[in-house]
Amino acid sequence: MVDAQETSVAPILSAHRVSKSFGEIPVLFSIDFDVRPGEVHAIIGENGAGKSTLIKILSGIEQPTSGSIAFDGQTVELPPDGKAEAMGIVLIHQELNLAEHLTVADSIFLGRELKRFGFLDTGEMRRRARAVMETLHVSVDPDARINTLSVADKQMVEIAKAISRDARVLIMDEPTAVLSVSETQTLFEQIKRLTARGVAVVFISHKLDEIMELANRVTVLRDGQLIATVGTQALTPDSIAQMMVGRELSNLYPPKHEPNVDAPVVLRVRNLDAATVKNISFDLRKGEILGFAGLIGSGRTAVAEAVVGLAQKSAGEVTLNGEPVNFTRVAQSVDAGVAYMTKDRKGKGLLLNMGLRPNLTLLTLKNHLRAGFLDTSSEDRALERAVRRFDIRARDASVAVGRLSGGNQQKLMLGKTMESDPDIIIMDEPTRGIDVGTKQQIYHIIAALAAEGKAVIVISSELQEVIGLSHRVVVMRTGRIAGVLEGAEITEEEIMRYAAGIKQSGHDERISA
Amino acid sequence: MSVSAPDIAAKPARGFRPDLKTIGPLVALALLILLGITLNENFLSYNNITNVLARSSFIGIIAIGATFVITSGGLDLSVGSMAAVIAGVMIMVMNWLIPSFGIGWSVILAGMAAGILIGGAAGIGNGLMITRGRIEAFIVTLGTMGIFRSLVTFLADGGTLSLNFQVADVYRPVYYDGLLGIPYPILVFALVAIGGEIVMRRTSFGRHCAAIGSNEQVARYSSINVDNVRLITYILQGILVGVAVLLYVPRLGSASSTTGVLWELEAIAAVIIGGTTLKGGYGRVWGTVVGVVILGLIGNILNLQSFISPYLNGAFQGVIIILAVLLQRGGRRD
Amino acid sequence: MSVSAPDIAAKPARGFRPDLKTIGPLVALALLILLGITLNENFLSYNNITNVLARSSFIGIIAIGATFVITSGGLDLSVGSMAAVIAGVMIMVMNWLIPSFGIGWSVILAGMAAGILIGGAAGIGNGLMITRGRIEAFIVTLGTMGIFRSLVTFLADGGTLSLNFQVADVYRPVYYDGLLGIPYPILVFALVAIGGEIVMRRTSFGRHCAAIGSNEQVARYSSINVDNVRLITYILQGILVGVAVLLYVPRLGSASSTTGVLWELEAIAAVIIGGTTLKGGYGRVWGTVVGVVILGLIGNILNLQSFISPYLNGAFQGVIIILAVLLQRGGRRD
Amino acid sequence: QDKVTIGVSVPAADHGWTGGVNYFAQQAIDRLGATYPDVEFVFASAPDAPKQIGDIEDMVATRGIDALVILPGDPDAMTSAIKQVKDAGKFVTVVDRQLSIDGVEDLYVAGDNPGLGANSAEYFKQVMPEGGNIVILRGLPIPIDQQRFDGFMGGIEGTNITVLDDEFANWNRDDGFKVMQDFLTRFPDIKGVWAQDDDIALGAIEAIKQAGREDEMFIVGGAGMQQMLQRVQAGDKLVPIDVSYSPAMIATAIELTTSHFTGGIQVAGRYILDSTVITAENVEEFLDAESPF
Ligand SMILES: Nc1ncnc2c1ncn2[C@@H]1O[C@H](COP(=O)(O)OP(=O)(O)OP(=O)(O)O)[C@@H](O)[C@H]1O
Ligand SMILES: Nc1ncnc2c1ncn2[C@@H]1O[C@H](COP(=O)(O)OP(=O)(O)OP(=O)(O)O)[C@@H](O)[C@H]1O
Ligand SMILES: [Mg+2]
Ligand SMILES: [Mg+2]
Repeated sequence: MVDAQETSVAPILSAHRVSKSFGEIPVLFSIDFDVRPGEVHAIIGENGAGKSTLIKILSGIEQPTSGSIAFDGQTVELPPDGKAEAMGIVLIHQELNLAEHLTVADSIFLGRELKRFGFLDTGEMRRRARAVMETLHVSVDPDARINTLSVADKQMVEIAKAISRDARVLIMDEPTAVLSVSETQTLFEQIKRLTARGVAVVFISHKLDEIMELANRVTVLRDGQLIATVGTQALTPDSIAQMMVGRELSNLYPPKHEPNVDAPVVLRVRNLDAATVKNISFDLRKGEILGFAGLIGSGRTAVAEAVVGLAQKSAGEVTLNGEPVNFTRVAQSVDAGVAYMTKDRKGKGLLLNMGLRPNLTLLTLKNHLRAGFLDTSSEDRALERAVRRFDIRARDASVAVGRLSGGNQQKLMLGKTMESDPDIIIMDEPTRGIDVGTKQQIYHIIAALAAEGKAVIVISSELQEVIGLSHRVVVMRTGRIAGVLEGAEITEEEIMRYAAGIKQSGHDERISA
Repeated sequence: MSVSAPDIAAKPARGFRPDLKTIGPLVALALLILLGITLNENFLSYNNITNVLARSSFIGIIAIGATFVITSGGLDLSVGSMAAVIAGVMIMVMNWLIPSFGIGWSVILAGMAAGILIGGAAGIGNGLMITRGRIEAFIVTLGTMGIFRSLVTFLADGGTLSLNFQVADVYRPVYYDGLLGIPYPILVFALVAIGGEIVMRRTSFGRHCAAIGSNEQVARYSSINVDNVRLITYILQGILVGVAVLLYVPRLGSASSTTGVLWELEAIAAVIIGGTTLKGGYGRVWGTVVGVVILGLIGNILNLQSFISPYLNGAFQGVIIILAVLLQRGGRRD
Repeated sequence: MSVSAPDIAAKPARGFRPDLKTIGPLVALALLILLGITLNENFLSYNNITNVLARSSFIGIIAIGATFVITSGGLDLSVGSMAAVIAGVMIMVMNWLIPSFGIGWSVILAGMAAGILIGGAAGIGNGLMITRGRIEAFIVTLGTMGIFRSLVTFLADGGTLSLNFQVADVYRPVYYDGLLGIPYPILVFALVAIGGEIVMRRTSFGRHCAAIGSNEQVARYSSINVDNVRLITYILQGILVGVAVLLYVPRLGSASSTTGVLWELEAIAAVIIGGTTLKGGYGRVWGTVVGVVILGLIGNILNLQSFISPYLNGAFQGVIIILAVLLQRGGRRD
Repeated sequence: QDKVTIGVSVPAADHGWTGGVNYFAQQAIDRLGATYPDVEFVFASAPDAPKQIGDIEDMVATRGIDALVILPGDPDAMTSAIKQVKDAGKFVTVVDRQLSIDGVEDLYVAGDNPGLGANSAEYFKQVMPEGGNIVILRGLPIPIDQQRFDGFMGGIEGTNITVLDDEFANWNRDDGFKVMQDFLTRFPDIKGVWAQDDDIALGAIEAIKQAGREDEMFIVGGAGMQQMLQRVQAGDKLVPIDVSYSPAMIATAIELTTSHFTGGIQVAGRYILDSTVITAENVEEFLDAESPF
């Protein structure tokens, strides 16, 4: 992957002794970083290590407190607000950064619309939008409004937006966090195509196998300090993880203790139909971790939302501990001990303008009432517990949640969901944007919950995660259950076969290739 | 950089910026008071202060309701017309009950009950159309603003509805008297303000309002019954308009098609001067109180001097409103 | 192991809802026209139609400006007072130039230039306070609303500013005459509407307005100069108010402190009836035109019948406004 | 002699007539202030009743007024507040609008609203002895309007004059224009228009001119605005007369109140200024080149 020839190429973009503080709080300490044309340079580090801050500085969104940036060998001051795009520095933000009212084509060309005779050339923009979406194997109507798209499609639009620009440096902040394997592969093909053309790519991900596959060099940050920049060939996932968290990281996944096959079924879903899903049936047992795998948009979220009453069911029944239930509002499912954690933390999970405390307790405010009034000290205690349990790192409790690093937002949302002390927990992409160290913690928490006798559904697009955690795996495809895997069947290949429609439950023979 | 876990929660919740934002309206208020003192030695007199506060109490009570509506991302343009209808109907009810109840407090209490009821009902109407009908709050309340205004004109037959004089004499003290030297309107305003502040900060309802105003989806996913909370804010607004009218009727003893004109704008202005965000998500009741007092003082100060042509009163008001908000936004960039 | 996902069903981007949303205002308009026809046989007469459209043209032109302001997440409450000031100053400028220029088009053209300039300047004022001063648009324009209103009262000395009669006679045809039987105000309104629609849909400025209104941060990161685009929307609004006044002055030849009262509310209502979102992010100019015509027809229809007590005009208006929006939101749940 | 402070409170200049009130009040104040250095005036104008009450409260509490001259925007709503000023021992002059209880004011200076309606009706009867169709443009739905309207309707009772319809034109030129346009669309035969206010009438005139029907009808306004009086003087067929209802009555009231303190004359009682019919014959008396109204 990496070769000597590449190291001789001069860097196109580099940072020299860059430091950054937000107010009094230092976030980056004297970082040196560079990226060369045609290479993929990955940045890894724990949540809050300063990765996003560093790439914001590299793209002009933030200005460094001290230090300098060089572009094409010239020391420059990058223009703010994404104007560095004109120089060829293109950034995909960590959080979705699309205007919900605009269409896909509008979004892809926002800020650099194509014009003819001074007027927008909408036909051409639509055509090019469709073309670039096609190279990404996404079939989204260029005229669809962003607010009708799924999170994954939105992410693909972001990627399309970025690769459709004339990038010389393409910086991607966790672009794969919401993507499943196949979308990730498509993205990697495109990245490879771009690097082959000499584009420099900076890539952030918490998925170490992706780093190993894609990156030429890796820079490791820890607590705002530069730990090392090394060629990928010299590394193994384990050694990267160790550099990241500063300690040996053994057994990412906790040992699976065998579920009790006689354990009572706590959640039974039969023939459930909802907006985008059809004929869904499955059982969830006490103490079980049930994985939901499938391509993006296969309807896993839709199932979860229909079960907890966030979306309307059109048919089918749900029984909880043998009792038929019909949740029409989330409050009912929460009261019944079923909690759902959304994958869309920015749009549905957290109030970005508010502090940690109101976010943590929003779902369970009534547990913090004393004589009918909110007891803030009880809320503070809850926050303290959650901060300790989920290792949430924030400057202080009043900082707006939108300012937390992505991973810490995710941990806060996990804390929020767990506050309701549910018996059945449905987690939608629970480790989205979380670093390996914390991932390990979360996996252990999930396993411990199951061991305690709770039941957990994990919806995840990360196959490794589903495989590493689940006792059984439901694979969905285009709104239906394609198959349910158990024990030794749970392998990457098998899941993908069902997910891609190569295999269907009932018939074991290949339907098509 | 990041603080270790346990002491996050303990840290003081304020930085520098929230401070400016917090004290902004207070600074504006202090400056206005200084201006008042230099203009007239009677400015700080007991009479003047109680006058200003008592007459600000109607708008004040309404604006406290508006704080909740706006915090949860809504808007109510109908409050002024609603006040007129409530006043009109209250007066009609009282006049109509005199033959059976006689002159006295029983008539007045019945009228008060009617006022609060109508306020609540109007709030329910607004709220249902907005939450169940899914029509923009601006449109619904613009519509009901016209409807209420017409209704009072119709009830008054184009003229004025006047409360029977003897009843008015019994009722009058509710505006003009007080307890321990504090006029009742000020007391009621203070009670509503304290109650509002507690509800906003110390109850789930207040928290839910802010959550809904901040992001409706997040609120829904957090098991908040968005429609109900919204509905309640409009009902609360209606009831508080009713309470305000209970104090208004003994002062004016009449209602006509001009009663309460433009109160909605004044109430919204007070709310925003007080630091509540017009787009929702953040509200503070005490700020609204400061906003109301600022607006009340502007009018008072204009009467303390003879330099500014009365034609330019509106300009003075406009400038102060902008300055008051500029003070709290000072240097903020977000 | 890359599996392409071509058979993930392409979700239909459009369902039934956007359609209803699109034709909603048109349906409301059609129903109103039907009502008008049944009430009066002259309703569809050339005279009546041109009357209604011509007198709706001021609000219409202003509302088209408001469409841009609102689409980009702003608000301008000052347009009515701004119109009054512009009209007042235009008249003063024309009267004052007569001695040097004589009676004739040169005076009128100078007055027109002054009107557009003042409108633009007022827009710059509003826009700068909002974008550079970072004060809420609601507060800034509420403030300038008071300031402008005061100013015209002051200039007119509480009374009415009247254009010199001879100049007024020269100027009159601009309102009352037309081309090919279409009065000029309607022509100007149509031109502004077509221009506005093109700008909104076919220029980056329009696109940027929607982006800013939808998500300011996203717009900023897309290297859109948010402040400038915002500023331009307010300037455009000011200039369009100026254009509207150019047509208003020849109609009555006067301006007073009552000129343009509540035009802001009417303009905003038209914009929202037309389907633009009050919180920004989505706007359509043709919808605004439909909204303006709906509002114009409501008044017209009320004057064409005698069933509804004039006391209830406001109620009728309110009901229609709510219904018009209900139609387009019909059954929507989001 | 001690210094005397006189408070003057009027409604805001939100239409032509109140604009005139503001103008004449300020003029009188400037003039009298210059003549009598010992008299200080405090002037305020308010857009609604609660604000106007606030104004007079402030005058008592902070400006130490000895007398109050008030044109109450909404007299019913303000009666008790004005009574309080009286009870505090101040001299009270009420202008134009009758309070809802008697005996509060020391001095009452007013126009005659029912008279304005009745005198106008008298003219209609005179010029339309055979009867005919008329339309009425009303002001705002408030008592003054009702008084004028009742006065007029009482006046034409028993004649063959048919009122086709009446609509509110809000004492506003723009609305006068709109309503008249629609009346013209609706009614092919209109002989007379009673606008009861000159602002409304001026708007209506433009609509009539636009329709080219100025020869079919005449229009009667009210209040004596200079622009209308000039038309009367010029013998405009469309505007044969006007009916006076001068905003200058406020000046009269201020003068009378001032002379109560400066002239040693006890001034009290009721001064009702007639709503005179202004015709080409007597229009000279009412013309005043200086007046902005
Ligand atoms: N605008 C801001 N104001 C204050 N603090 C900030 C701001 N942006 C980031 N921070 C803080 O800077 C630190 C680094 O954040 P950053 O987003 O760079 O982390 P990260 O490495 O990208 O983490 P993650 O993997 O979770 O995305 C965090 O402690 C965060 O709270
Ligand atoms: N076209 C659509 N019409 C109605 N609802 C939709 C549509 N597309 C998605 N949804 C709903 O939006 C929510 C989230 O959709 P999303 O596509 O993110 O999840 P999903 O289809 O369940 O896929 P995944 O398996 O990736 O979770 C679900 O409740 C789904 O029912
Ligand atoms: Mg990050
Ligand atoms: Mg009628």
